[in-house]
Amino acid sequence: MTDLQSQDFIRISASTTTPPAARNHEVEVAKLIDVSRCIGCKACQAACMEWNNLRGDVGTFQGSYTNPADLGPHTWTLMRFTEHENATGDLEWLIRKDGCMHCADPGCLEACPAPGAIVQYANGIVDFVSQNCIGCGYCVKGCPFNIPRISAADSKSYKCTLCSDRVSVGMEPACVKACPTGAILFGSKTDMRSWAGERVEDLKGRGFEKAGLYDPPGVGGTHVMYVLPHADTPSIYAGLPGNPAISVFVDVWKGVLKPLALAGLAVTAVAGFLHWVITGTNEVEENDDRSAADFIKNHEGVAK
Amino acid sequence: MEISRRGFIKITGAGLAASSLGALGFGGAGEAVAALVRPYKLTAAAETRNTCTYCSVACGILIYGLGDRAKNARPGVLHIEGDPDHPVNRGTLCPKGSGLLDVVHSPGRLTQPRYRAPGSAEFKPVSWDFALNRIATLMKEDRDKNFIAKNKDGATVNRWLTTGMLAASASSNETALVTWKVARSLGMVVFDNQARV
Amino acid sequence: MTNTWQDIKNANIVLVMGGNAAEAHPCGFKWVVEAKIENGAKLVVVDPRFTRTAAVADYYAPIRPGTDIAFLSGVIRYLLEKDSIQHEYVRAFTNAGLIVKEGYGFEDGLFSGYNEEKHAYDRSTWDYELDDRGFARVDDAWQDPRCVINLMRKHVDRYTPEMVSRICGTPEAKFLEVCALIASTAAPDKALTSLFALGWTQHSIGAQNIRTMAMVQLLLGNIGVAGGGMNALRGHSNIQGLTDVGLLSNAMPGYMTLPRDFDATFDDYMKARQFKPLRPGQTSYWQNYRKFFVSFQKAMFGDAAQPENNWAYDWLPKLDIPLYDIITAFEMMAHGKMNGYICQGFNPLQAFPDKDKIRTGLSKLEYLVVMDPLDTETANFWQDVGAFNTSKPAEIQTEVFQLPTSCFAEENGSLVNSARWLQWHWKAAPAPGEAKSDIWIMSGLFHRLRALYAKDGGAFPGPLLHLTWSYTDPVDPNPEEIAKEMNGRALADLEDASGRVTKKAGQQLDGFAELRDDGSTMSGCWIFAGSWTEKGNQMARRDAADPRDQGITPGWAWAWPANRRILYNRASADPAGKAWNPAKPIIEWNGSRWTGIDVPDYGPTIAPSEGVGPFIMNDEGLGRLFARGMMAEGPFPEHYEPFESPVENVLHPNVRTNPAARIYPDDKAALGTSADFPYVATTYRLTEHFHYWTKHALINAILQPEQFVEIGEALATEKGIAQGGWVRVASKRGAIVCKAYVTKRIKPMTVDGKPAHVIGVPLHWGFTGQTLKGYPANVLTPSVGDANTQTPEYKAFLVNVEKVSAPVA
Amino acid sequence: MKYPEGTLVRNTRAARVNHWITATCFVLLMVSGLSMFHPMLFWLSGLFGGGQWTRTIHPWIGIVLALSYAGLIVQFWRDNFWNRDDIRWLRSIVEVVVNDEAKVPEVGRFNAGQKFVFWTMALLVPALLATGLVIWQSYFGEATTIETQRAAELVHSWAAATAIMIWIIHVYAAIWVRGSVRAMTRGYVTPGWAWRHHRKWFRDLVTTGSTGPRPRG
Repeated sequence: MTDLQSQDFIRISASTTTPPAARNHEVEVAKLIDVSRCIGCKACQAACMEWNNLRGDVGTFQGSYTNPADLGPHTWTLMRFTEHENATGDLEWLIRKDGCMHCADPGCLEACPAPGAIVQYANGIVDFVSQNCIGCGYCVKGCPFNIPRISAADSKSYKCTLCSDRVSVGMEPACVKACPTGAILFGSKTDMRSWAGERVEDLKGRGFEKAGLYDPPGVGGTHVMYVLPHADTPSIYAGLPGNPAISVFVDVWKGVLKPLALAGLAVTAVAGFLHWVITGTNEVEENDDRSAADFIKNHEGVAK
Repeated sequence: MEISRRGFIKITGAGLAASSLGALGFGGAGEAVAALVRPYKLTAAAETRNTCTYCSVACGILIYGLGDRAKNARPGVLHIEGDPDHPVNRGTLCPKGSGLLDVVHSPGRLTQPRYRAPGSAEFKPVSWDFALNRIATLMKEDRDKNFIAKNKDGATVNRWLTTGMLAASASSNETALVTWKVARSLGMVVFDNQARV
Repeated sequence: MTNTWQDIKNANIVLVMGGNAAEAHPCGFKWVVEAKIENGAKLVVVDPRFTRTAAVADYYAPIRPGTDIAFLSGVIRYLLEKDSIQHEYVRAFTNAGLIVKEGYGFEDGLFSGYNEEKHAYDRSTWDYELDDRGFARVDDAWQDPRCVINLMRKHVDRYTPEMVSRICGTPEAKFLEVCALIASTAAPDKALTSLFALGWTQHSIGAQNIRTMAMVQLLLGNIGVAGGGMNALRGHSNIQGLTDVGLLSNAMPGYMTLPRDFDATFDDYMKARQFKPLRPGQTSYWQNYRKFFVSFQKAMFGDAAQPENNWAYDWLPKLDIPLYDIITAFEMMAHGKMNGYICQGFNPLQAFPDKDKIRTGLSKLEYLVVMDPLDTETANFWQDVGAFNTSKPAEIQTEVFQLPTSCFAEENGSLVNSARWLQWHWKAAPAPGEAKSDIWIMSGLFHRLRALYAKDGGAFPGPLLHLTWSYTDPVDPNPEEIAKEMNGRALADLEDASGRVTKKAGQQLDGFAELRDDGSTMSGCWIFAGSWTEKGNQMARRDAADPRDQGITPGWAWAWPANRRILYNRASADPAGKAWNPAKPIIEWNGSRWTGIDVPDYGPTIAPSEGVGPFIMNDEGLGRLFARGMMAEGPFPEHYEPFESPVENVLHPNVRTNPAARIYPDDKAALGTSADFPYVATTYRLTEHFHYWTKHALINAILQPEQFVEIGEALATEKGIAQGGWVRVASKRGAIVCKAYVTKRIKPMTVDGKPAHVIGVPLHWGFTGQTLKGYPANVLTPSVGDANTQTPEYKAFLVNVEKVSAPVA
Repeated sequence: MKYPEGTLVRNTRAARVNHWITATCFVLLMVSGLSMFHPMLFWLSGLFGGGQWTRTIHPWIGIVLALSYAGLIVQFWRDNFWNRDDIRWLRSIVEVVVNDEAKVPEVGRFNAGQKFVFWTMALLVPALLATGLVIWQSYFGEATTIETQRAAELVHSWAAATAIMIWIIHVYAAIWVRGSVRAMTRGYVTPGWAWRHHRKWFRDLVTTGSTGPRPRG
């Protein structure tokens, strides 16, 4: 396969070697979701399903426009609707497109035990490679945004690929293209950040003083960013984490325990070996046999 | 299978590298990269310009068809997305437009004429000839019986009220004109479309 | 739409009222978002529900369904009171100064000339006072108490902010805030665009809703300018085209109308349609009606249409009533007065009011023909589907034919979008199975009928036997030839005044200006003349260049009329011919002709000094603040309550509802009162679905899988209804059982001192398709229509709601 | 099977079968677990038919191990009670390590080291079981919060690593102390072995006339 030559990935799950690093001038791409422009029409969801050939079950109505009710193996992006009454008592209908954030420091990748099941490309896309996925669900635990979903049918983990197939041929992701109101934009991360800056200014001018860009540093920044009218309280947007970071449990597990434990095992084994080299085995000696025999003799019949 | 010497070296070399790395726990990386990006599925699909069938924004769409229009390839619809050149939608589509593929291929698409006889509890497939002949006969019977050539004041009015028609808002202007011609040449005035509903 | 979709980006204020643009037209709505971002525009939404349009609005105000005229009349009053009108525009381009006849009056809810028995007006007093030359008298100083603006001022004086709030339930402060935003566009270089749809039309006073807003726009000088206009966001892909081609009971292609019984002769017919100018020198373009008509008859009947037979005038049917609308059709059906019905891509069982009446009507037919790509409820009306469609098939004698048709992806042709663009599309794949195009099916019926009549004779076969059908393949005419037929061609060599031949016989025409009334030209739809010329298919053009980046792309497809993108664009310039908004000119007078980025909607060489009004289709050339006799219920709009309303008409209790509206006795008996049905319901689309089609598309079924109604939290609490719990919503006509969406987005309003609750009923569910089965919203709706168009009153009616247990599966 | 004349029964047949079931499970769990724990060891998953199979099998083996270890607890708990001898034994740990066993105080059936292995495993196995269930994606992926699963994942890994270290000690001790392996394979030890390593147990057996594994009465 030609991809052996691509060298375009910068990180790969469960790998202890340095990935090819020569192509260090690739443009980092980003998707900017401008919540203030979003009408919650779900064109992105439809386009995602259509392009990626995903069709889940027809569900039921569950008291919200959020349909399906959650992300899933067939739902890689989802509009989440929140009816929010602001401080002045006015209603705001907060609508957030949920899906993989394509973190610069991806928790899923850190947690993944299967070599090559999760890849981070130089352009920033974090992609799952189903063939290598073992279905353990560690990515679910690694993700600070609760995105990956394991399919019950095939025990593979699924999430947004940022349409890596489209991006690889120079196109925008399907959701970006479809978005009727331009609430989803795509371009280089630099451009997206500067455009976000303009949008934030406009929103401040419209009375959203706390408007801001959501590009959380806790995960090294993301390649899916939000313009939020209320950037001070991201959680009102259907529980968007305020300061997401890879869980300390995952960090300790993968960062500390993994090497330490392996070292500990090695040390234990080596210690045993050295002990054997130095002291040798503990063998029964002749006088042990003799003493035992004597003792038995002395006590013959006593018990009976 | 014939393998050239160079090819053999490559295969064994790669195999050796992979297995030795694998032994050290570095395995999988090569395989993973080999299977990375899903191939772009439209590279050579036939592209047809069309207009979304739903609302009146009339978004330009690109229909991607199976095959390259070769005679032996039956051009089924593979994928539909927005036409980026279109000045109104500029490539965007709403959730309905983005799902057009599923209406083209809906299990609800009809594939043959069907007829339900009076009192029957089911449709039966029929031929086009049966259907059109029977409809034409029924129309003529009704028209001949109920056509109003003159009103009660004796004025020529030439209208037919007992059969009506609804025309389709999703059909083309060309369909519309043909429909108008046929309906009005019969004197039909109970005639409408979706403009009001 | 008077303007284009992209032109919305030029607006300073976008008013979405009477529609839900973001949900029904997301891709067109992008230009609203563009206006906000690139033009600093403010989006104002007035709607009973906090919709997804409201979700991105700068300002939202609630309104009780069916009270838009009160609201907008209040706006007019505000504009006049604050003098926030564009004076020069109003003076020059509207009929504000024209003097109305003595005899016109308005008292206690009724205009002059009402006939109680007929539920109709004698409209003769609703007109201008004419001078001895037959021209309307005018007082440019607006001093005469009978000039239009003064009568209007008096008419709207009752709509004080308190009154508006009392009728509409809109808090006074919110109403005034909206007024102030609207008024800000009275400046010559500011524009407001009005985006509306069925939220205004589907009322018993629907046409007047729109008229009221048009009056606001005229007062603000927002018609004809960039970023302005009255923009009806049409619902279906070719609903504009079907209207253009005249597929309506009383219509002919190009907005000509079928004769009425009283148009006994061709001369009678022409007299009533060839409007003479009502002011000196005005264009009054309908003076050319005869050219359009004769050319059309030549297209229909070819050589059989001759001067001797008045161009086959009598071969057109005449109407004894204004129109056989769908409410009348199903009234006739219910009384056994119809035998056959053909539904071409239409699902009346779902789409028409009072579903039970529709089902009963269909059951009484001898035959029903349904042509559709999809399996529709109408084709299956006789099926017993339990509560969703209770029926006894054995008792229904209707013969039903279900004919499979191709869909958009499987045919060539043109569609007219909301901005009047004719866009050509191409076939991508063959239709599945034996499905055939509508053209093939209509041809098949035509040939069979013609053969039967040719063989056996029968009632009045002339028009059928002589209908032109000169297509290369008469069995399956190709759309290209039909498109050329609509454009029209010369039937003989055409000469100009100097005797020079401008078109040879057989050549395609360049535009409707070439049409003649002597039989030497033909055109199947005169407004489409120019769409397929000798240069080829103009509808297939794909040059997206936008010269001023102002949303006008003259090389993309082709717009009727004459490739004009913005209607009334003469009004974008002041009387002297300079753009009102120098930053966004459309056309300007350069000293010898009108030039700019659009085709002038005006004589291209008529100098400003000639004083020709910009509204060239109107007899007086002016925008009408006073409608003359054009509207059934009055020359000025007046607030009438919906036929089912929770309150009295506080303005005139004796005239509660539209006095000119027609309602059949059975339908009247099926109206409920607020005692039994205390809540106002309104029906609407969700953005995830398109009517009853997309429930067949799996993707859309996943996005909105199941029926629900929207109920405010206050009412839900009062009724003990849980989020997602089951409810039964009933009107006098029927009931639906579905889940409840308890929402903060609908709040009770205070109407005339009492709380008014609104219940939202999305309309997409039925018993076919991929979604879960549900009920059509029209189980609930009343069978009463607008007095002018008979558009059913789907947007305001009464229901009751109660909590129920989940139905047994 | 008969034990050779003059030997003492160290482990009954049931105990030995139970032990080896546990041991097999433990090894399989260790190998499969390590393959999912550290990428350098992912190749071990090949022994199970690949990553998916490893992930699938691991928790089921875990269930078997937990049941099996419960059996060991039932069989061995009485002889693993802590007593004063154990403290004395521990004080002489240096002598133990350097094989100078003559200077080590007498102990019963199990010494403190063996008891340590027994009890830590008795704690770790339930811990591994409990945390393992929490992170068993196929069946319990939705049962707890993701944060709980993260904590469980950490505890599971730590417990497993600890258990493996103890296992290494256990295995090494068996190799180091000659005769121990046979005690678990064939079930018997020589009187000399018992005298040398578990003299109190030996005395009890002899004085009660028992051939093991427990004194009579």
